[in-house]
Amino acid sequence: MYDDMVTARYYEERLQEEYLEGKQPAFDISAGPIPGELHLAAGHEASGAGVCAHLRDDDTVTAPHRPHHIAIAKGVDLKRMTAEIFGRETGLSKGKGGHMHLFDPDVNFACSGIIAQGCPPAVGAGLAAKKRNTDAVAVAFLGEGAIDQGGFLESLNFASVQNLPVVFVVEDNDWAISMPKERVTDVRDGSKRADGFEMHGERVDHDDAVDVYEAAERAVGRARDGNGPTLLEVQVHRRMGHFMGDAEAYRPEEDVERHKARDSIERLAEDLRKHGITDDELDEIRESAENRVDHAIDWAKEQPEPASDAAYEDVFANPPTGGVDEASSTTAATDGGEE
Amino acid sequence: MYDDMVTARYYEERLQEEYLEGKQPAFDISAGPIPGELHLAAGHEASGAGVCAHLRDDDTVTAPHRPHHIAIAKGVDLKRMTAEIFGRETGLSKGKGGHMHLFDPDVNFACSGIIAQGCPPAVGAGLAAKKRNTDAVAVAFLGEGAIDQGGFLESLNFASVQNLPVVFVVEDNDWAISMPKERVTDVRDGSKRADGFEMHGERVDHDDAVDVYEAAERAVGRARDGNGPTLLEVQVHRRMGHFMGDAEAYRPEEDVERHKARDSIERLAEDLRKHGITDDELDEIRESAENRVDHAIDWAKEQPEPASDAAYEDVFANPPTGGVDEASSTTAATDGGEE
Amino acid sequence: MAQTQEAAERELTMSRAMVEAVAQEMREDDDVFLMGEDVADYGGIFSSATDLGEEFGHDRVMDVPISETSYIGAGVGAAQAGMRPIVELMFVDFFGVAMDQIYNNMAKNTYMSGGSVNVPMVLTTAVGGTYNDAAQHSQTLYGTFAHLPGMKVVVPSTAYDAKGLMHTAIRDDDPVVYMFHKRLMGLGWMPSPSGPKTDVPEDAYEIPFGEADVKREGSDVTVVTLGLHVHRAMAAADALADDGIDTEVLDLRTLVPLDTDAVLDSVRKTGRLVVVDEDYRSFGVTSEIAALAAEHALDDLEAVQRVAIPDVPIPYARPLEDEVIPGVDDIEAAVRAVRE
Amino acid sequence: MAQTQEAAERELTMSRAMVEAVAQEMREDDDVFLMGEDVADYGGIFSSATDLGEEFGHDRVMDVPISETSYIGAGVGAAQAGMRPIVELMFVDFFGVAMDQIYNNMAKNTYMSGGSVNVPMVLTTAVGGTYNDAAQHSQTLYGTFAHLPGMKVVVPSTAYDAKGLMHTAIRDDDPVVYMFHKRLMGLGWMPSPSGPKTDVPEDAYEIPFGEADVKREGSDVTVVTLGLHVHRAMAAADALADDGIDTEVLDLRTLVPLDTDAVLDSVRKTGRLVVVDEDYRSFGVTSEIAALAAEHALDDLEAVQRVAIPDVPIPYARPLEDEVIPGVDDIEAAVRAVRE
Ligand SMILES: Cc1ncc(C[n+]2csc(CCOP(=O)(O)OP(=O)(O)O)c2C)c(N)n1
Ligand SMILES: Cc1ncc(C[n+]2csc(CCOP(=O)(O)OP(=O)(O)O)c2C)c(N)n1
Ligand SMILES: [Mg+2]
Ligand SMILES: [Mg+2]
Repeated sequence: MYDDMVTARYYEERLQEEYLEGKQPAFDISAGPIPGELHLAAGHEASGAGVCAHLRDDDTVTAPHRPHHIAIAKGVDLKRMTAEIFGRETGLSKGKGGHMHLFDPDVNFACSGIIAQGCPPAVGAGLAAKKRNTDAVAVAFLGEGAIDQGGFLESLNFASVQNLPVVFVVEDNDWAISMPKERVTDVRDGSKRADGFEMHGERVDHDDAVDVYEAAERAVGRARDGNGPTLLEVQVHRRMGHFMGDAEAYRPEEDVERHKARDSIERLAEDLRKHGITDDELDEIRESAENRVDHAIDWAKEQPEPASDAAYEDVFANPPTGGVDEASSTTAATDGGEE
Repeated sequence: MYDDMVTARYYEERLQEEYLEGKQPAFDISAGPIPGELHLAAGHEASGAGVCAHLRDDDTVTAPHRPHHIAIAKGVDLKRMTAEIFGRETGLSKGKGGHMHLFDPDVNFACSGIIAQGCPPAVGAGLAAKKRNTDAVAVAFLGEGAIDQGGFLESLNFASVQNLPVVFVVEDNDWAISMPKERVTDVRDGSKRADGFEMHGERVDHDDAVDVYEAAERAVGRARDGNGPTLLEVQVHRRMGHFMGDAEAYRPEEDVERHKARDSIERLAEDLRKHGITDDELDEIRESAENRVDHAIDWAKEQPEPASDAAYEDVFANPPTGGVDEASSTTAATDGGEE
Repeated sequence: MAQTQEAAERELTMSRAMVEAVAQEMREDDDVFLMGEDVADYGGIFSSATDLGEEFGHDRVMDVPISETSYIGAGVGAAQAGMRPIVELMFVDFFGVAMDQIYNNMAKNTYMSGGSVNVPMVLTTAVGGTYNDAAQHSQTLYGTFAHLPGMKVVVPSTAYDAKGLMHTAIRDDDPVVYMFHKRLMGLGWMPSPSGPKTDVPEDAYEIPFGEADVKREGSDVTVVTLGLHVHRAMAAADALADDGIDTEVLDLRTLVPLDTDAVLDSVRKTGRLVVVDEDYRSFGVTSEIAALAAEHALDDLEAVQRVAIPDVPIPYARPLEDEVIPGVDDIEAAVRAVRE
Repeated sequence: MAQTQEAAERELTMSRAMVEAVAQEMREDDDVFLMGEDVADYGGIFSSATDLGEEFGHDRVMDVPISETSYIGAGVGAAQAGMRPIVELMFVDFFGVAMDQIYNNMAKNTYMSGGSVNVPMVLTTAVGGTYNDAAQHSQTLYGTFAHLPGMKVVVPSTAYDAKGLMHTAIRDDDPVVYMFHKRLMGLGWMPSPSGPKTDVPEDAYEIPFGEADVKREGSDVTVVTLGLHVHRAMAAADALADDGIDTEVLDLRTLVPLDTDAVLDSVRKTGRLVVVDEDYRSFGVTSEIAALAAEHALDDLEAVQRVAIPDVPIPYARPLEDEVIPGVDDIEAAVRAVRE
């Protein structure tokens, strides 16, 4: 866990640097080495690590728009994930997906950038496991802002009535972009919604990694043993803006301070020290994580960009042949030019 | 209430006769005087009547695919509604809407034939009332099969967090077409879902009209007094198939018997007798209702069908002018021919 | 001998043919399963699953809650996990409650993953009007689905095609939207025209996607159409033949992939094109076919007309619905018009 | 005097112009209100509501839960109750979670009620790519909305049009889908091309729906386009002018209603048509415009080409996105091609 958490934190610090390069002094979203939006998860690490610690490669995870800490904890290939984020040919998706669309079938990891829409596919993975009589489980991660979305609520019911091996993990960081939780729902403890579907619900009121780990152990265990789904909410923190470039004008200074004050990584380090892990050992974990990250980023940056023709591939696994579209070249854009 | 209930029951008996005319001996959905599908509500009357008894013309009601008993209780113009169902020019919607799309702005009644999709517009009517500082309320009716649909669940949250004057009325008739409730959800008492949104929920376990009336009085009162929304579930009965033509092969004979055994209209009559209403008085109510219904149906059947050109009108309240479409006549169909 | 003959000449309704393909694939492959509303005991409101629940049980022919986002999305997840779900959206008109799963996940996950995952799923759905079910239950929405990339779109018009296309759909490694027209299914309570009931081989067979079917050869005018309107076009062609007008009728069968060659070859031959569709006219199927002809066969093109729903919601009353859904007469009129 | 001059010459970004129209209408009419995600304090992720929350408070500029079906549907209900909601769908790409409310209620209730109710609502939404936000955040979906009847569809390309079309939209008694291209808004963090920032009168004014704007007259080739691609087409026309090719550029401005006369007049004049669109090519906007020309101006038509997204989801990496989103070069090439 500690390893995953420091890896995720350092990884995103490095991504942030890279992302901002070429976007200074004026922030231009389409400049610099990393394309598109970037949602960083500093303050969320305990949830990804604490939950995924119980998962095997054949367990499925779906993540939302803020996926890195979860992907790392699930064991997604760090180099190919980084290459994907940099939009390179050897990326997980050959540069077609990007940071919100990380897919790694080797560890059954997938994303959707649409709020709550990772839930139904996770339920489907649980359904497949049940049908095939394996003890694999599926976990859907989402933010607290996503719990008002129909796709999530419907998924609770479907998972419950079918008694599927699914865990829904709500990362409650108090904010959905600029909207504080209390502005969009009256419910303080999102896991209460489980009751209305006769499902087990539980909330961890802070992000002490060990407590998250234990709650997740119960939830994943329940799923693996055929005892049905769980809705698990975890209080996490949002140490940064919603996405890179978010000036957070809407957010009180104190709130940022409060979120930064309690750092789950430091707390876990303290816990570990109490259990006899030495500072040297912790440093070693951290350094080796940093090396791995640096290496992945260096590697990714050396990778070639995809050839423009690759844009036409992979629409279908089983592509149709023929048709005038194939011959047509009028759509082959080279450059927008005016921006 | 009694009046509305006997009107609704008799009305639908008459519609049934009319509907089947021209569909005998072989049932052909496109034959006979009434076009399209027909969903009858025998066994649901107590819910429409008990709830709408508390509503004024400026209160809004949205109904689902099974709307007649609700429309009648809300005071929708019976003649124009009937003409609409017969597809006539003087119908509520000039024959464009039909039985699942009854709109009567005079009493703020509307429908949607899509499961649960009447809920958000009802919430919007509640929002308008709140913004305009009136004490009007809005009521959304739906079936128990609709409570697993995102549009309903999202609406609970929105109504609750905005503290809107809205009542959701779930008519639980145990069935969604051929699917028994327990096959599609683990929750027995749908009103429990209110908890997950910090909303008041209540269930009436039978359809004694007086009990429905009293529960609805509380719910509508709460809304009118600015105390927020309520989720009210009412056990009703399905005395017939889902739609006309449904042979109910999936449904155990005993279940049909059980549903028919407890008739809310008879029970209300008994209650009324206990309160000193005489049989003569009840008969009088019934006869006058029957007359009104017969009259409405006779009237409707005399109404002209719409001219085919009317199909091009009413797409917009404020229609654009010009364009080649207006001149084009290639789409003017006269007759399919082959069926 | 008698048996062979029977097999060869066995006539099925489109519903029976479609269900037979599903049953055969389910027998072959445990990964194939079916879910939808009212499929288990009812057998599908439009008989798209008749008797399947009985043969395969409720685990493989699953009734689901009325929550299309969750169960269609569950289909996507199960497909990505390697199963081959067939998922039914009862009426295509309901797509709006679940479109995100359909077009943003089912259709795009293959591409967004650079091909590292794929989604072998069939989404079946009932389409079409002609029985006065009004604006929320009568649409085909062919163009809506064909416009968005990543899903194959199949529209059978006969029992023979229904079976073959279903086998292909289930075996295909990509998401396939299989749109069956209610009026063609051969339902007891909604009489079909005579065309869709055809001989159907008992053994499994595939019909490749992207191959239009020339239902009738002709030299004067090309009519390109699909679904129910194949039969209306054939009726129109018969009537026109009496007047010496020789109409070629092309059944597209699949919209994605689209058999552009077949369309263009026919247009180059006849020079006159009528496109007939039961979807809304503008920005849809008829637009695409007419545009293709203009882009690629302009020199041969002498006239084009589109016959489709005139950009109004589908009205309820009979005279109104008859007005907006193209009829045999309308096709005839358009064919005559392009010859002038 | 100085003031008049300033007013007349006041340049605004598209975002400022759009917001100004909303603010003016909200001052005039208490029934106008705005709801959407992150509109109250953030002012809209793409600055579609800057400062409105401050001026009008959270009751009239409402943040809503991330539950598009409920709040867009609430807009429909409020509009039917006589209010004039402006409702924001943050990215058009999210339409799939709420399409039923949009196309089955908002767009159809007027027709299904025979005109007895109407839905005076504006649905605003951000569209478009060019900043590598990948397949679920870069679409325009122009064709998807224009295909389905009952909603007007507006796509401004300049600040002047953005304001005028917004006034018209809010005052219109029908549902209007107002699609603003992120790249045109003039956001600090996403530089616009130079075209969209224009002089904008301070007073309210309406631009009627259904009137295309001839951005540049020309005699050789007609380019029909909208949104961002108006500016790309203008850049292409400038480059082509150097080679003596005289390009006419038509900005459709609204897709529903569509100014078919303007398209056909121009095509009849030039005989050569290029249609440019940032939506998927097939079954969409380019199909419709090409089909119109073929149906109604075939005699004058000498060549047509379509330039649009080649029926693939929008990829992430820069070279891939550049490949699929039509650029100035692609427009130039198509114009040259139709002259051959
Ligand atoms: C259906 C849909 N609506 C809106 C969005 C835009 N959006 C992306 S992230 C986000 C906020 C999510 O908040 P939360 O779920 O709490 O996750 P967090 O960002 O806090 O981790 C929104 C509104 C979206 N992607 N999909
Ligand atoms: C989104 C959507 N899915 C499916 C349907 C088809 N459908 C119409 S009524 C119905 C069953 C509804 O059951 P319930 O809500 O219990 O109401 P009841 O018919 O029992 O009154 C179904 C599935 C629909 N209209 N809309
Ligand atoms: Mg959050
Ligand atoms: Mg029911």
